[in-house]
Amino acid sequence: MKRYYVMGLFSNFEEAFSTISEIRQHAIPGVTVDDVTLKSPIEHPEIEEILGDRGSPVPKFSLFGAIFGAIFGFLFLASAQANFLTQPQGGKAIITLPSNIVLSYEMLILFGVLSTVIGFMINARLMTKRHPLYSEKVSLDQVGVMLELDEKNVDSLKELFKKHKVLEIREEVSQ
Amino acid sequence: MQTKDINENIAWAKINEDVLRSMENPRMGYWVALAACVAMIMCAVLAEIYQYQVGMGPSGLNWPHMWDLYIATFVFWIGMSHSGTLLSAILHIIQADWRKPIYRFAEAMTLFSLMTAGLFPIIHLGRVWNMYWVLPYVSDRGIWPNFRSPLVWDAFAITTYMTSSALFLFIGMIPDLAICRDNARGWRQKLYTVLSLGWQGDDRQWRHFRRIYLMMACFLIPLAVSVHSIVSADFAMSIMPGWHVTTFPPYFVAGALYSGCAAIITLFILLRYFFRFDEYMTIPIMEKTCKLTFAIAMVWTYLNLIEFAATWYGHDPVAKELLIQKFIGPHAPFFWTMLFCGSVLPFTLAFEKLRRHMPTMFVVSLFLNLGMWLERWMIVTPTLSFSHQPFAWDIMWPSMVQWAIVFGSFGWFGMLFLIFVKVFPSVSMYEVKEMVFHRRHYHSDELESKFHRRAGDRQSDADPSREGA
Amino acid sequence: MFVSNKFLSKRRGKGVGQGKVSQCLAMFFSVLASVFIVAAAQAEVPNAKPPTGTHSGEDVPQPIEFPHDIHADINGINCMYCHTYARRSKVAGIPPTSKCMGCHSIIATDKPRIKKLTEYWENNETILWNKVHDVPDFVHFTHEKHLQRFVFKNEGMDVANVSEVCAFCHGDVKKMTVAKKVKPLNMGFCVRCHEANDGPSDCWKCHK
Amino acid sequence: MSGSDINRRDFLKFMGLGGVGAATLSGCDMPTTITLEEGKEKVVAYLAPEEYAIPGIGVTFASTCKQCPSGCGVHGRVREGRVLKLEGNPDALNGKGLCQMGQASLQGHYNPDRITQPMARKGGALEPVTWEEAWKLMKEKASGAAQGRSAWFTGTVSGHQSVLLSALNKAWGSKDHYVYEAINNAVGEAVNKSVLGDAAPAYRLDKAKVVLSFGADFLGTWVSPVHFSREYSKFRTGDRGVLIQVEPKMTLTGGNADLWVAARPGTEGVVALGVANVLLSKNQVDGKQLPQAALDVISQYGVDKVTEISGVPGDTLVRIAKYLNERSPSLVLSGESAHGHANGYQNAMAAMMLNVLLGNVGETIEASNSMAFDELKAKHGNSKAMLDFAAAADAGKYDVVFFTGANPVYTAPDHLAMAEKVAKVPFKVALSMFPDETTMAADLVLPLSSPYEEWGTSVSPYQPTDAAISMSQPLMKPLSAETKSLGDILLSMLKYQGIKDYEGFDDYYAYLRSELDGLPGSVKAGKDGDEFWSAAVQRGVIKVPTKAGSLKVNLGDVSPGGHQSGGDYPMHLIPSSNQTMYDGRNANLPWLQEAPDQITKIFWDSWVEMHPKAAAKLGVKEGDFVRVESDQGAVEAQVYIYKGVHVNAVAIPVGRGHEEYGRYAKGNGVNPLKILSSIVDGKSGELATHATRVRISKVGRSEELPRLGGSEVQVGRRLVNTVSADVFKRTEGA
Amino acid sequence: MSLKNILENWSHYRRAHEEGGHHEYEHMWGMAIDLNKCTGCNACSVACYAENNLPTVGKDRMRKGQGLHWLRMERYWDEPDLGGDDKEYQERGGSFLPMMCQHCNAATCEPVCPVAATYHTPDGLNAQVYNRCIGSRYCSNNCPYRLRYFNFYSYYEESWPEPLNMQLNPDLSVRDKGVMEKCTFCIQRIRTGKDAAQREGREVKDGDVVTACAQTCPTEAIVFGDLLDKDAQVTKLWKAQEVELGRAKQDKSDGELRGYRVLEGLNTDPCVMYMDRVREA
Repeated sequence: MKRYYVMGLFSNFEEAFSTISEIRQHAIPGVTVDDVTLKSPIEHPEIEEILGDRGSPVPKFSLFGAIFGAIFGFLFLASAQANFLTQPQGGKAIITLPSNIVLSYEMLILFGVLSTVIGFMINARLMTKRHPLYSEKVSLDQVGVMLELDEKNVDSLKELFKKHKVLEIREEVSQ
Repeated sequence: MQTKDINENIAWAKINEDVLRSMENPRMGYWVALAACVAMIMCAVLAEIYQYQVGMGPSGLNWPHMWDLYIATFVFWIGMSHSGTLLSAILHIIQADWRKPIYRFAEAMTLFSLMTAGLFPIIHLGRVWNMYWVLPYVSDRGIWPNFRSPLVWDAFAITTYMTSSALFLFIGMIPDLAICRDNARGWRQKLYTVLSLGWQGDDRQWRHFRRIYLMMACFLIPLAVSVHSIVSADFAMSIMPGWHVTTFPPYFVAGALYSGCAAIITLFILLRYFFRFDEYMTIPIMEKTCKLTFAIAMVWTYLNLIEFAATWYGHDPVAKELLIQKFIGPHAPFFWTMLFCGSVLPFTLAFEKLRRHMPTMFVVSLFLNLGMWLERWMIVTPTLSFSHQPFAWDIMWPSMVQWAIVFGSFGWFGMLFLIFVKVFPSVSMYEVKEMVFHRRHYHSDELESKFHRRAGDRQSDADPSREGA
Repeated sequence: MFVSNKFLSKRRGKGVGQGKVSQCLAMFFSVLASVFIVAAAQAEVPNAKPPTGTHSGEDVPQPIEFPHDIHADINGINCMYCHTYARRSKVAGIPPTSKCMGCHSIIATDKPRIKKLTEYWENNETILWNKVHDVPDFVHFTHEKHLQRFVFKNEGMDVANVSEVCAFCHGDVKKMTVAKKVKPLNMGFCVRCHEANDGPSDCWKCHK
Repeated sequence: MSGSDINRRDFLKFMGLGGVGAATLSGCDMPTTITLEEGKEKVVAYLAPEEYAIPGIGVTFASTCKQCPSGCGVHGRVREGRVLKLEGNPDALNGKGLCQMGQASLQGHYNPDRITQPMARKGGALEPVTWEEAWKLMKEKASGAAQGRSAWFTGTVSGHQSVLLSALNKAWGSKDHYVYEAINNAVGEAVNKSVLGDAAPAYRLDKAKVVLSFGADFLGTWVSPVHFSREYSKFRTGDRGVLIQVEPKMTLTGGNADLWVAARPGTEGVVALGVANVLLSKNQVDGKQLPQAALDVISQYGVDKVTEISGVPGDTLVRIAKYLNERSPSLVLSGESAHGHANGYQNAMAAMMLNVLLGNVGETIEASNSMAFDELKAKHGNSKAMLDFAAAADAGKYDVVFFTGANPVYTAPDHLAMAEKVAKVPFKVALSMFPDETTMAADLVLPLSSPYEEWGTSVSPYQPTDAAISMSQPLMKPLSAETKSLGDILLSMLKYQGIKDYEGFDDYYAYLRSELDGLPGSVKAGKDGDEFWSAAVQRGVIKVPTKAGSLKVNLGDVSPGGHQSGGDYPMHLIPSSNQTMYDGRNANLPWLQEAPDQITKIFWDSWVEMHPKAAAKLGVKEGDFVRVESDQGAVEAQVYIYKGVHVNAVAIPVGRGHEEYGRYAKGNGVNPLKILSSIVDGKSGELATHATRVRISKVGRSEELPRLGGSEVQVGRRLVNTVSADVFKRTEGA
Repeated sequence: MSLKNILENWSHYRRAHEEGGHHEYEHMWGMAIDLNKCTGCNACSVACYAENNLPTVGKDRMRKGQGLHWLRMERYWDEPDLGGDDKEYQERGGSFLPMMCQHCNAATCEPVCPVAATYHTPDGLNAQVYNRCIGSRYCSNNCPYRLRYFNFYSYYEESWPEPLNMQLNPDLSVRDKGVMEKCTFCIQRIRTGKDAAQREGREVKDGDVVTACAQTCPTEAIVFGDLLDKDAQVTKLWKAQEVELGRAKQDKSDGELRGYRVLEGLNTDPCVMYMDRVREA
């Protein structure tokens, strides 16, 4: 069976949200709220209440990156110092904690940030091609609700959209 | 009298339109400014070429003044870089949404100040061509940089800070770059398509976006503090009188925030005027910035005073002698100018009338910046002039080469900033939309407005028709 | 003894251990880590006792094409017979013309190169040789120390003869006519050998 | 490692300049120059080296420093045929020490402005000529000079050079040999001669417990500074002696004094009399050593009168007398600033009187160990020679004058018009290393080799402990093949004159060897021929048996002489000499130009020292230019203000302000000698260098003083702590 | 670069090398300078120029403070002599203080060098490696004695015109622009002395190594030697003055000893001991 992408553009969040609410209440059989993708110019502050809490692993990346950065930083510095051909000592120890802590701290942040960014890139599916149904209006002032669904449900979805004062409906065959 | 941070009825489309308009069709004035900046850079480049070929001699540096304007200006630019990212991150975390119209250019300012600042430690090196030896790279010679040196810490810190704040700026700009992509043609479209990384505003992207933005803000606050503490370590880790000061880390951070805020005010006014961003860079936001600046100025003043007191009542005769030299010695005119600009002048920010008067604020902010620049100079040079060994006491005046490079650094910063405002949106469109949306739907602003409202203002505020939806 | 010396020889290349990390992290960090660790480990591979490294030297024109092979290899003359200062001075020294003439006033006097030599000698003219093995001026290399240790004390070395020691840095001169630079003679080259053989690690030994 | 019995001549012949590893220059690099191109540098193969000459290892050879008349022994470190560094010769009078002038004499040797070939005046300008042409000119002009119409004008000469010079003069029938030194102790020598019968007795600082010095800068420029510094070191250790310096401008010695007393210039004799007065009246010193005439004079100079004349406070006089009385033996010296007056002789005499009164003669002033060979003794210069020469040249007495080792055109005051007078001599020959003022005024210039390129012997004018002949030997091959040593030139001239005694010698070296071979067996200590020669060359000095001297005491008139009023010129001018520029001969050595003056720390330029009160009166501050004007002219220089100069005096250092003399000397500073008034010391006839009166005016220009150092005081940092001598003696005293 | 190395030798790497570290040194070159004998004649300074290839920079650069003089002779006037106008003249001369690199054991310059061009050698010397130096000049700023000098220009051409360059000592580099330099205690002489001793198969003894300044000093005020050598003159002088390495403030029992180290309170632990100037009260 063919599957379709259908996107409706709404003039504001209220209309889009009421559409999604109906989908959530199984207005269309076989279509759940998890199939919904909301496209908006900003992030609605209460979007979890509508779409459900979908979670984000980005902070875990941050944590891993930071821990790795700190450990790697310290070991890197310590091994460099321990194997330094000639040590400038000036009456101090060879592996110096104050400086290593400062530098490990910088490494912690650097790796934390890099890892966070990479986590974001991966999780947010950036650096992929835009969806064929992407509308420029979404970046302007309209809110898009997109679903991937079976052919049989397309019409009922359109109905639903229209019910909620959709401005425009686009559809595309899913590959 | 405008009291709202932003008019919540402003239409989203208008926001896009206004900001995008600011990015196109540079007027004659823009090109003149850009040419002026390039000319300034050329001064510095010529001076640097001369210095590179002849040695550090023409810079007028001497024994015992091994550092002077280069390092002072380095600290100045590093300081200036602090407000953008740090304020943006802090205000983001505490959810002060008035940051939204102004944080973009502030962050850009951070990045460009850093790019300027990073040049100075390189320029000041006697053997520039070997500067990469500061970096910890693996070589078969078995030698590494000296990780004890605060200059190496600087290299680490600045690299980290530059990377992180550039990413912070860039990540925060992605939705806006998507807007630009959607509206641009030609080379700009290609550029924005690449830069926007395929942003399409779907909920998954927004969800991760919110987390990363928060995480990065969390990283950046301690980072920014650590970076300037490390810069202060260049001085505080030494044993020189006037440098070896325990209050230096907070003092430097306060000074950095201070000069950064002052620079934000300057650029705020310029952008507001030239790009007609009156509706976004509103006077209430300006006022908030001014209040913040005033508070930081007072912190800075306090740290100054306790440093004086600690030195005066301390038992280090060398440091005390230096303090006396600062007060009445050859550097005294600059020292008192610095104190005047840094501690007295900010009191203008305490007056609402003055705060709301843009020309005054523009001039004041320039003087605040001057004061902050002098502060750095007065940290670096008097210590070198009057250190432990009285035989090595000396005074010097920087040569034209140093001045040219310092002068050129402003051109460099200006050029980067000018290019930025025409290539990237200098006001965050999506966040202003958020702000407007937020205020419209949650009325958080209303309470505040009531609180501030005065009888005479009621009329103008009560007329919603003026600000169309 | 200087503190870091004894540890220098103990270095063995092994990367810094890593725990299990998620797939993505592993991918990302392996790239980064390879920059530091892998390269570092490779640089730390312990050397064989003679220094390693090669260099393809150019042919250096000399006023007289001195055939090292005939002297050192075919006739088996000890290197220090001609480079007589090597064991007692920083510089190895070029043999004085008088030394050449010591033999060549009798031997092979009809060869063109010897005629050229004789001409120099008779005109009381010094021969200006072109320097092949040159190090930067801030490097103060001492032949004496190296020869005393590796030839005369034979410390830790199993060296059959002098020319083998000389070959550490000068290559197999026996097989050359005019000497050619076949070793890099850069700092890494020196340092690796110093590490392998517990040489001094004080910068001021060579740079001052 | 000193040179053994090797044939140094062969060494020099075979040792190419540079040697192995010729270019060892340039340390750190620009990125462009780091690549080492193989075969770019040259390696020199020796022809036939000596066994001891190992490239890369320095060899030390002994020689003699000629940078000032003291003639210290040096050891030169030679590597790859280049002399790199000089050290003191421990066998010589100066011991292992060497002063900065001696250290810097290497830069004279390697000076880029050295004359490298003969020059002759052709149509107004000096142009290079060959030696053949030079000799031809000599033949035409010099040899043709009538009997007695030639003269030599030299600096201090001694040893076999002096012998040859006398022989040459004799051959030419001329007695006129002017020996000139701008900085000299001639007045002191005259007094010594008259009182003690010995012009240069030995001053035993090491024995003295008090040294009272009237302007004798024995640590700086007086007589033999390195030797005296060594003595000073002994004087200061153990039972530490007291040094009191009375002078109008602080010299290096004054800078080390326990008590520094500023006396009005020219009144040092009065101060000495005042001290004697106090000693006799308050300290009950027995005056029977002194003749009655002297006692009469002393009694006239009570404390109040002395204070009035000299400006030295009464209690200071009492303090000086107390030191002298309490600690014995003492030593009273007089030097430049006391001698350089119309009454300089009396000043020196008054100082000598104190020595007599305190019984120092025989105690701390001993008879010198005069050498057995009179002909080798140093002919020590004075400034009377220059005055005499000026008069003779003006009178057209000479057809030919030879100049060497002295630069009268530079050092002579303007009133002598030395340049014009020299110009009156029809043919002037300068034998010189450098294009100095006198050399540039000559008609024929013969290039001399440096002291480190030539063989020679010399004898120091001051021979306190042992008499010795110092040997000079080449430390390296001459830098220029065209230069010749003075000895060689003299020998050639003698041969040219057809003096038979010298015809057998190929060169000066051969002459020297034969002369030294001819020394009596007592000197040669059983060695002979090559053995003695190599021992002499190796050690650098030949100790010579001495005639035991003796001192008499015959004190002359001690009355201090009149004190002239300045009239229009209220201030005294002190042309001070110091160890950097000396009399101007060091001005071409960049190390010494850059070495700060020991007291003021000023370099590369001249300055005017002023008392703060005088400066306040004039309204000038440090760095302002002032014009110092005498009846003979004026100079302008920057002011340095401190309390180490008499309030009525200004001091300008001697030695800068050259008009010629190479790139480092030319146009640097001013020459205060030029504006000296024409005053001479009444008794000795010496030029009264310190007697000039000047007036000072503001110029209105100001510039930062070229001065090293910031703060003049320690601002309480106690970098140099001072402890009292009592403590020192208690803990470390002998 | 192994973890094992770090873990096994952790205690070694973490030990502060200031305490009891001296016994690890092969030598500890030090000086004793008697200011009672020093006359301030400056011979040491010029000897240093001659030995160490120091360029002369000319009047203007010298005035600007761009000169190089590893050993500078400082001269201070006594404060009472200058204070007020009540004294018309100075009663005493100056206080002369020859200042060369103090070779601090806890040198402030060493930890701040970003590229470790300055470090401590096994001879107890504070080394400066010219070819590693990148010219950040931090070390000079952090030297309380201000004893480090910077090559503001490339002096080779102008300071040593032919044939003046032939005097240059081939045993050490001629520094180019952008490089920090300072007194090395005549490292080339130390090397030569040690090499000679090694060649003769003996230990280095007192007098084998003499710095240029100590050798030329006419009053023998400067004494140089190995502080670890008990028989060395310098060691005896230090002992007599009860000055010890590793102690910031010397506890001198009777308070009458003259030995001290400059700016001792900064705890830099220099290897140069000075002895007070002595003057009659």
